[in-house]
Amino acid sequence: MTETPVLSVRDLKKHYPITKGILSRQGGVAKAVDGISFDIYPGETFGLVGESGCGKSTVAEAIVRLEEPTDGEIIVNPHGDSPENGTVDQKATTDAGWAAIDRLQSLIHRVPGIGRTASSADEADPRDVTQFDSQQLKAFRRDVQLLLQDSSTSFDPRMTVGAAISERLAIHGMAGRAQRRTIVEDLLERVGLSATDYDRFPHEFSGGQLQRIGLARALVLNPDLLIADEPVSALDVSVQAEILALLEDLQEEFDLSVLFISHDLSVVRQCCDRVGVMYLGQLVEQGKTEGVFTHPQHPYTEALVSSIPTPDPRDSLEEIELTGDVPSPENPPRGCRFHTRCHRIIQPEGVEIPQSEWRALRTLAIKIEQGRIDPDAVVASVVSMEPAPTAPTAVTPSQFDRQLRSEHDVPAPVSDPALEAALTDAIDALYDRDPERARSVLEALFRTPCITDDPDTVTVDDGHVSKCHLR
Amino acid sequence: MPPEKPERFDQVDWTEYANPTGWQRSTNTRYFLYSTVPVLALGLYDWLVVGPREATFVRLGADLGLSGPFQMIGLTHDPAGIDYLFVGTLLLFVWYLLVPLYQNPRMTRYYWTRFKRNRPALGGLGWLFLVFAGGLIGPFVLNTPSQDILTAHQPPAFTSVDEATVPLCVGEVENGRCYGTWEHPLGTDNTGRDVFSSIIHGMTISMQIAFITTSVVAVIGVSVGTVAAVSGGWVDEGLMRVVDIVLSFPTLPFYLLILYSFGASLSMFILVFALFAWGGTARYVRSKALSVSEAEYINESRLSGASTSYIIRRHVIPNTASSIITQLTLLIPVFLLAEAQIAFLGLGDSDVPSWGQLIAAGRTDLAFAPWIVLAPGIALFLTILAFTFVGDALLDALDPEAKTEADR
Amino acid sequence: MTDDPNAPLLEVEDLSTSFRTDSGRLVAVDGIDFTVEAGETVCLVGESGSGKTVASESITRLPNSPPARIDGSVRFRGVDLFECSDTDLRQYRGNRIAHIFQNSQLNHCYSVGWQIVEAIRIHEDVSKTAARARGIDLLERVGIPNASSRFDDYPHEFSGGQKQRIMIAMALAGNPDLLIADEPTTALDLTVQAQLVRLLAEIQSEFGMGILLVTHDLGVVAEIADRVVVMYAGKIMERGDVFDIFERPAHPYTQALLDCLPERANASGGIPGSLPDPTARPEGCRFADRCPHTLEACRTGGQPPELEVESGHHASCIYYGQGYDVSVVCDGQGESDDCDGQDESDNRDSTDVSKDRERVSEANKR
Amino acid sequence: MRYYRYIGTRVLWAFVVAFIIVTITFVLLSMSPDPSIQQAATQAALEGGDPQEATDRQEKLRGLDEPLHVRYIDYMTGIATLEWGWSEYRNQPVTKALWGSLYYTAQYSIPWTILTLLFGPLIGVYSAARMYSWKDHVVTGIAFLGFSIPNFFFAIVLLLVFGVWLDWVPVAYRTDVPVVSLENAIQLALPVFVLVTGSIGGILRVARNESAEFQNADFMKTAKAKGVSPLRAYAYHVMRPTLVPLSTTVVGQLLAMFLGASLLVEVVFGIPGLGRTTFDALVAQDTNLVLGSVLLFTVIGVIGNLIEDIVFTIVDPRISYDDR
Repeated sequence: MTETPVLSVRDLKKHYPITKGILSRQGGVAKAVDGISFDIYPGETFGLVGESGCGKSTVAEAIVRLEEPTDGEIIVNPHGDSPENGTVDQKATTDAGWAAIDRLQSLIHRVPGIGRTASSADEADPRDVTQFDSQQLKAFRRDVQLLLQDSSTSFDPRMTVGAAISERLAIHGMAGRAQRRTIVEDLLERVGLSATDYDRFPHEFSGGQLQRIGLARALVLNPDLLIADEPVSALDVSVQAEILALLEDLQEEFDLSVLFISHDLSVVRQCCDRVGVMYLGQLVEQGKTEGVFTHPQHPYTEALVSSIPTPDPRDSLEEIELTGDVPSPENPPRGCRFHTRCHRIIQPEGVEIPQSEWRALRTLAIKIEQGRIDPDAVVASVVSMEPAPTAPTAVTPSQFDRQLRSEHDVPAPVSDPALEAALTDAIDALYDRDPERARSVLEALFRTPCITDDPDTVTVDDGHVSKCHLR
Repeated sequence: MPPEKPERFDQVDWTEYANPTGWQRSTNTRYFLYSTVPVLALGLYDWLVVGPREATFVRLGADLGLSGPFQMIGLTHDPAGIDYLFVGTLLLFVWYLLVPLYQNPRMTRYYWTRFKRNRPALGGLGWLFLVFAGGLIGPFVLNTPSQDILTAHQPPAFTSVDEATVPLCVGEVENGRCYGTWEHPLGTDNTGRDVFSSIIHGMTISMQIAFITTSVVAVIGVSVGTVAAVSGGWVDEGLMRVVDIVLSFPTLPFYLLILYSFGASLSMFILVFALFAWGGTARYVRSKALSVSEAEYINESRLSGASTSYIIRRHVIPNTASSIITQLTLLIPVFLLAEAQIAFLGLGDSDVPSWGQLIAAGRTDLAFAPWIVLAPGIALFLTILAFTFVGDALLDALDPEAKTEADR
Repeated sequence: MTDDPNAPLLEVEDLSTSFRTDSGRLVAVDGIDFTVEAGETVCLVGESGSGKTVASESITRLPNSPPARIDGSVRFRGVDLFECSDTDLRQYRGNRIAHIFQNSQLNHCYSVGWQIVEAIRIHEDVSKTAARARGIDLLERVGIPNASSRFDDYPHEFSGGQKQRIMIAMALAGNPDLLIADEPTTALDLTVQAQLVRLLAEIQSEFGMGILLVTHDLGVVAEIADRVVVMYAGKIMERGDVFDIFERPAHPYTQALLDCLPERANASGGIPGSLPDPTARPEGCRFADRCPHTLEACRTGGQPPELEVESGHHASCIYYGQGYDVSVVCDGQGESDDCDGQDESDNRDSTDVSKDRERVSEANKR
Repeated sequence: MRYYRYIGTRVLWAFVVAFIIVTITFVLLSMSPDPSIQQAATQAALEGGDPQEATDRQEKLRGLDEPLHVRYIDYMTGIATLEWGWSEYRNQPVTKALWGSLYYTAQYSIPWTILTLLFGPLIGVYSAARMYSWKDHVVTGIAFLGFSIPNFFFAIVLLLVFGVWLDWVPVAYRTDVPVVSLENAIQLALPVFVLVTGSIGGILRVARNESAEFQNADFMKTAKAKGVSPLRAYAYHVMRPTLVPLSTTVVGQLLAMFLGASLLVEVVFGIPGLGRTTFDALVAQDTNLVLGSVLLFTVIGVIGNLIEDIVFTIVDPRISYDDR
């Protein structure tokens, strides 16, 4: 693509400080978004997928600076390179909008940026949203609009929907009440409602109608980029289809670019041109939708795609089961972030055991390393399994070993003798309440690139990139 | 402004709209400010010009050369400081409650249909309206009840007492019993004051307490609560610690201490109780404002470029208002009761003819003249009951959570 | 209340549930029948407002009455649950018939262990320690890691998927014969959803219970269902085995619903119009207002009877009755063996509703 | 561990609050004219002495000639060491006078608190379970009446009816009867009744409204589906979550009642408890005793709020100790 992107996100980070105790000491940071980059081109729909908690909504919030980004650049290019099908007056509008921003940029050094050091502002791209002052931000927020998941909570229950939409016009300086009303009524009709709905309250509408109104509200300032955060997740499948069809029509009519954030891969597959897959604050794979879905390069994408339920009863789900929980963004794993759950995790040199066994072993090892195994609890469950009442002290090391392995589906013995010896050793150490030794025994043994090195982002083919050691 | 206004959103050229910075005050705020000007002016005039023993309106009439007309309509009153405050809070009430209700007829009708379902509350509202009207108009119609020891202990209409208990029976005397008359529909107290007009004058006091303390509590509580919720961080922490202290304050004993040191007055009562009663409201408003500001429409509004103060005024406060109103309605009985208690103990402002004062006065004669205690006691009881009923109904009618429950 | 082990596991007949509301009587479920056999999974499918959740909850009379009124009959192994006293009914709830709800509805004030132990000890006279040991077992069975140490944790300390697993463990506590799962995977991540669906399937093969799965997610239905019952506006539109429904949908509503799926080839832009007002249902077919094939006859009388499309596959649509051109509703459904019940329905000599009904219930019993 | 640290912080904070309130009382007292000084001056003037000299003497006697900060430190240490001065009116140390009156206050406060805490939530939950039935209407009606009727007024009327007209209870409180005796129970019946009716309404209302929410909560459906009997469901699944919001209001309501109504009730029934002592001290212008009782009320208030905090942490498992 040779066009200028409407939005370029470069190495965006958002870290939340975690405070502990009454004195609010900073106890580390939660890396909700940790260095992601992508572009959105005019008229295209870019999908951002991932499980809940992967930071995809934080990306949206950081782009519109609802949350201040910790680091990175967000370059906006409102007029982009308008494709030929753009209407004349629209081009005029966006050009004029850009001119306004240009004018405002001359003010940038006069008005000190909020929360930003002047030194970084000197070299920064003037179109970087993270450097905008409040005036620029306001203009920027006209060009970029957010559409949220649940329209029933995104409308003030005490305001008519018409007032809620025209509020936007008023905030941006359109004082004429009648003029605002005309514009909003026209818009309501265009999203498939009637002009008389102007005076009705949000609770009088169904979820699908409210999402239409939400769309109208997002469009009323004639934005160039629409960020839709789970716009159809709360809707029934028939309503979902309606809203997606409407979104597509409007996108074509007004040449909108869309950042589509969703956990629903089938919807993303249907409506996005390109897609990025997020895991624990990072983009693990990015590329054209069809490419990503048919030839996933990253094991995580593979697992995600395989978990899409197909509406075909003959095609039974053969998904890849992800074991373990999503790690906390406060303390993400070293190396590849996905290695704690990856089903393709590379085995250490010289080891060759079945992948499922290796996976189970790794999961147990990770837990021991993180100190998440409480020996007393294991002892307690051994005791509770015994038919006759037993004293916790009477639990033998072998009982302990058996219980721990069965809880984690680790076979006894492990196929590889070296690993087996190390594991027995580590479990014995745990039994002796010596987690330090257990940890060091295991750590010495598991040396694979997945655990030690952060993978680079590798280009697979045209615009399809993946962040995995296997590629 | 463009010569022809575009009528479609995609035709709007946003460069042509000046970037507004400040927001105009809303119309209601403007009208509120306009309407307080004469009250303030009169207050200043009273304070600076009118002598301590002069009646304000008599002097004003003289100064304006309108003594004749003023006399004719009976405008010879001498408002005290508390009266100005009262009028001020009434204006607040009108411009920020009644007028908005009138301006949003759909919403008003909706709430009204929900409120109407609660019959006792409807009755309560009726009684409160009577008390309000009585308190507002009563003092202009009925004179302050005068003492006349000869007509003490007159029984209420339709009842009779032993002739011996009455110094001079106003009504008929039959078989040694003195019958009540319409001259004193609720009888008289031990100094011969008419109980009915005392109760009407007591209504004024009750309304003043209700409106002024509530307004002070509302203003402080809402400000502290929203500021704490919006600022967060150490401001929030600090304000909430202050609230902790206010809430731990033993207000009534503390008022007794103040009263012991400085003497009693109604203004002092209102001041002390209002200043130490906002803690609960502030905490409540904060939690409501926090939950409202987590709502997505707040984010939506912020994203559209609205300033924080705009969001607070247009979204946060309107959406917390119903809970605040409910909470305040339930707070009023506490003040009324406290005043009555203090008056009853004989520690109140003896110049103020409040209901508690009357109950205290009648207490010694309870055995043979129970109406002196019963009449104001029942009035007080009904008023508190009415506020409680109304508050409870408002809780159901205004609470958006209750709404979803009912709609389900 | 003795069971007949040979009787069908669950027979629902003419079940209606209505609620008293301010705007009149809201009929959520309007006379539906279906059966569930041991070891099979029946999916009750419909969009929000179709009454599927209320129907599933009415089986054990969960909706509070009043405001709800529940009529009809529900026979569990031959015992009519609606004739049972409340005390007798409680012997079935949790013990024989277990429920799982959307969003794992656990009490936030008690530890999950407490709630599981409660579920065990209500129906069985076992010691607290024994119940605890079994509770830990169950938690392990449903895949909660470190079950013994997490037994005394509170619900808010678990993730959404884990809470749903705990709900399943609690449902298994009474070793039920029938599991009613109401949208158990909605609002969860796809990966978690897949895990739960697999867990349900595993449990079913292990315990051999019947499952009634209530969902709007057709992907899940295709994955797990043996038979499917499609509901719309309180009525059953179509029923059949999962292949019938997905490959040869007979009712225009089912067809429209499937066409909404982005994965299907001929994906449409939704179903125009909206659900009829539940307090004032229209005459005739409930779907008539949104149906592309509506005839005059569709708007009169009640909901059409369920007519046989093919063996074990019924649709409540007049096109399958005598005298209508069934190809109208079957066009464009792709496969050649579309509507192969057509001949059969044409050959039928009777349009008698009661006979049809009999046939339906016979088919269900099979 | 975090739990105990949290409790520790709250206790510490309670001391800070008490300290601040006591400081405010000091500021107030130092700002106001002391009645005893005026009294001394008037006395001196009447007796032909020098009022100024009498004032000075009195000030010296009370230590008022010292600089403000010295007086403040003296004041605070005095309060901290429980040396609250001499009550002229009671002719005994203030602490002793207060302790003596606390004895009588406790006699009706303890049964009152127990009855309220026992029956308030129970009736509230019961009423919610029977929402909008006639039983509910009766219960809430009574709650509203009890809540709305001014306590002192109610006390007077009851005393008139049962004491004067029916002569079932003694009109005058007798201090010479044993604590555990029928006579004492009879004479305390009315005050306890008045207080319970007054305080139970508020608690009942909160319990009713909150449990109404919980009885329709999702987890109740789960409980029902498990086969839990209605009684057990209410006793465990509704009652427990109801206690969480209730715990935040109960103490406040009881305290408000204790500070206000008990004073009135003691005056009406003539119980020589804390309220009565405060009232008498006010009338007799006994500064030390007035101050002492205000302080005691403060202490009770602070302790009450502390208890509320702690109870809240016990009943709500979701509380995060880092947040508050």
